[in-house]
Amino acid sequence: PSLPLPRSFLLKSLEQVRKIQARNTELLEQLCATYKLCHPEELVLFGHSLGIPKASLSSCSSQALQQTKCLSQLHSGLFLYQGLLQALAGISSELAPTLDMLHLDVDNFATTIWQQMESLGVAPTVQPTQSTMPIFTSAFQRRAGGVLVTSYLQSFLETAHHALHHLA
Amino acid sequence: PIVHLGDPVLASCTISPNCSKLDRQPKILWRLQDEPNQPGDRQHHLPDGSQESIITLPHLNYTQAFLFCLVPWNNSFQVLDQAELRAGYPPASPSNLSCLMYLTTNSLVCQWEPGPETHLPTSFILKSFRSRTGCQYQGGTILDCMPKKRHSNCSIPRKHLLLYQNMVIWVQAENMLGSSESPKLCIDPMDVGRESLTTPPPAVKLEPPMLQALDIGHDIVSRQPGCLWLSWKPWKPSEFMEQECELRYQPQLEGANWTLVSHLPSSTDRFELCSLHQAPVYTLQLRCIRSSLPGLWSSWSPGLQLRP
Amino acid sequence: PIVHLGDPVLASCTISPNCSKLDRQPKILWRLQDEPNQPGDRQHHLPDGSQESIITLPHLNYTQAFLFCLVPWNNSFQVLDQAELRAGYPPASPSNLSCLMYLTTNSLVCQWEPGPETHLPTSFILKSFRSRTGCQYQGGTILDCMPKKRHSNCSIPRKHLLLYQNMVIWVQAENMLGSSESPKLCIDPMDVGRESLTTPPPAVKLEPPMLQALDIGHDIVSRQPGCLWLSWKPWKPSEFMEQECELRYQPQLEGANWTLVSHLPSSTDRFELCSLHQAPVYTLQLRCIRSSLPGLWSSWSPGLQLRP
Repeated sequence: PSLPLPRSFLLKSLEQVRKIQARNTELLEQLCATYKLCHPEELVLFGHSLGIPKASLSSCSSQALQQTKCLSQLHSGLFLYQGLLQALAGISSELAPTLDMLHLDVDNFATTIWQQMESLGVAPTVQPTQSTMPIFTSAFQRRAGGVLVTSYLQSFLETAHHALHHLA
Repeated sequence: PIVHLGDPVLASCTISPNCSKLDRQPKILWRLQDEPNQPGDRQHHLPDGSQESIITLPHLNYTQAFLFCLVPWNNSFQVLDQAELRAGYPPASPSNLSCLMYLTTNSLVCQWEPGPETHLPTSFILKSFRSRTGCQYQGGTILDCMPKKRHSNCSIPRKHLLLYQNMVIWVQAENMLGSSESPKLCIDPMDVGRESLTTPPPAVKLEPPMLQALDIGHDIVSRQPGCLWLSWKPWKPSEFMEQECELRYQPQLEGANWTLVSHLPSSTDRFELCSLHQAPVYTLQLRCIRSSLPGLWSSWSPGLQLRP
Repeated sequence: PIVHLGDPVLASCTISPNCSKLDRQPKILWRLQDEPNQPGDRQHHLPDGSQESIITLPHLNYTQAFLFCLVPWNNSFQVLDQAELRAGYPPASPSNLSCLMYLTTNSLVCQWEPGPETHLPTSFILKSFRSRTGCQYQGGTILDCMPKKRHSNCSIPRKHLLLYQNMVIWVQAENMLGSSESPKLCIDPMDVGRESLTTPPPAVKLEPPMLQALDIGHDIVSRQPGCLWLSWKPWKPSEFMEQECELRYQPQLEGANWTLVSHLPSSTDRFELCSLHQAPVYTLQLRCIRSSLPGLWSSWSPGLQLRP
């Protein structure tokens, strides 16, 4: 069933995705410039060992777009990345400002989605609770974790942008 | 004591009986600021033997003054006590509240007109709470933003803002004689706040785009007479916003008019502008505005002087 | 780890046996910064079954670099860990420590030369303790003054200073490879510190006095040809100091010399300067110095152009 998604919600969401993408790219570039950690593909094993999760947007793919489930996945994915970004706190003084802004932008976008779901009456009755987060125990783990989380978030946002564009 | 300017002030001064240095029935006098000493309206004994003098100043026309209580002693006057009097007005409602979202500092800066001088220490607080579309709903309070002394603006840091959601914002003024509030604004920090209860609403502060001539040495660019190749890109912090731009150009001639080209994309590597035959040099400027979502035009980019 | 630039660095990387995803005997590799991957010097089993690789970098010539430990996996290389290497030098002794007492801000501002670049985070602290004449005595420690980042000056606020008494002051520099100290100064903040262990000593920063022509309309002043009437007073914040001043004047002519009048009082209402016949306009300047107590000359007052 298609939802009566207001055009302003879709346009604002698209802008929020682009805002987060820009900030996310900035953080990736800073991680590379500051710590020479430029290749997420070299950290796959590291990601497995720490159990860094990826958020799914299966219901947002253009082939099988289900609006309500897509919105719900979008919100829970953003909620997950909020938690992951928070777990990276203390990454370093140079990166902290960018990380804080990214966390705020993701938090605000999650609120935009949640409030729209509420307006449409499709929001779950209870706000989601955060799953257990990986624990980063060293400076290297926080930096490498930062690279992985931001690269996972980047592809998540790419899919979200396509879906929202499709809906707009 | 603080009173309305022009209102009366009543004061009393009491000398306890065991004040030995004074003669039995000292004549209590009063002095307002530098005015001559004057007797009180009435002086009488209190049950405990103290001497009390009472005075009423009918209209206090000083915004700030000291009222002295004195007694004659050894052919001089001795000050016994001093009261600071202040007079002024309750604050009028602050007006013209407007806000701008600065993408570089990520803060919402609001400013307002404080209203006429109150002559009294008056505090202004920028208050706000979270809301929803239409601003009927009252969500959590956002921080009380305290402006610097004698400043009529305040900056709400990013971490207190919920972007893309509406918030209600207003200014509260308060002094000892009363308080007042400005009209409330319903705004989305990133928006022009269509549901604004009053105008002018906030807007994102867009800086002008970067307009530049294409490098004519560039082989792919064939130079037609009377034509120019341009390229531009939006102001970096606003790149995530969908924007459209407007170009204006004018031959460098006395009293020449601007010609406008509207609905241009927010960035382009190659844009050809032709039929520029009126003068050897043209001045070009570009400005952009958030497209499809509300916004304010950026100011024009600095004038670019080019030879077609 | 932090080493002297050019020194060797030894590193080890260990893979625990229960790292299931890797094949039994993974070949541990190393990468310094962006250089190509290289094997360790030695790789062996540890008693607990872990694999350990050890590498020695003979000369670390980066002042800052990352050393990666990697293993091959699914035809890519996986980073297991990363260490930040830093190399540089211990700090040289800071030099040219000098201090000035600012009467307006009532603070003692000292500055110094930090010495050659150490390539390492190096902290500088302005340290001082109270003393007596000759600075042999060690009294209470005054505050450790921390300069702002990358600044080679620090300001000791008035409340920490004991004026007209000697204090010993020096700069300490420290980083991970060592620490050093500047030569010690023995100073009286209000003085030139006669007992200074080294030079240049501190001094009170005197601003120039206020020199002005006397109002010639003034009836009491009879105007002689070739003469000028002047008045001056010292810089307000230094008025409490006994001072003497020096006047210099010069006709506005090509290559004219200054003429000097010394040992003038620190202020005067009426000073007549005569024999000014060489040019229609003269330039005059005044400067003052603390008299009878050590001090530095103030700079010259701004040039005053007058017609005798």
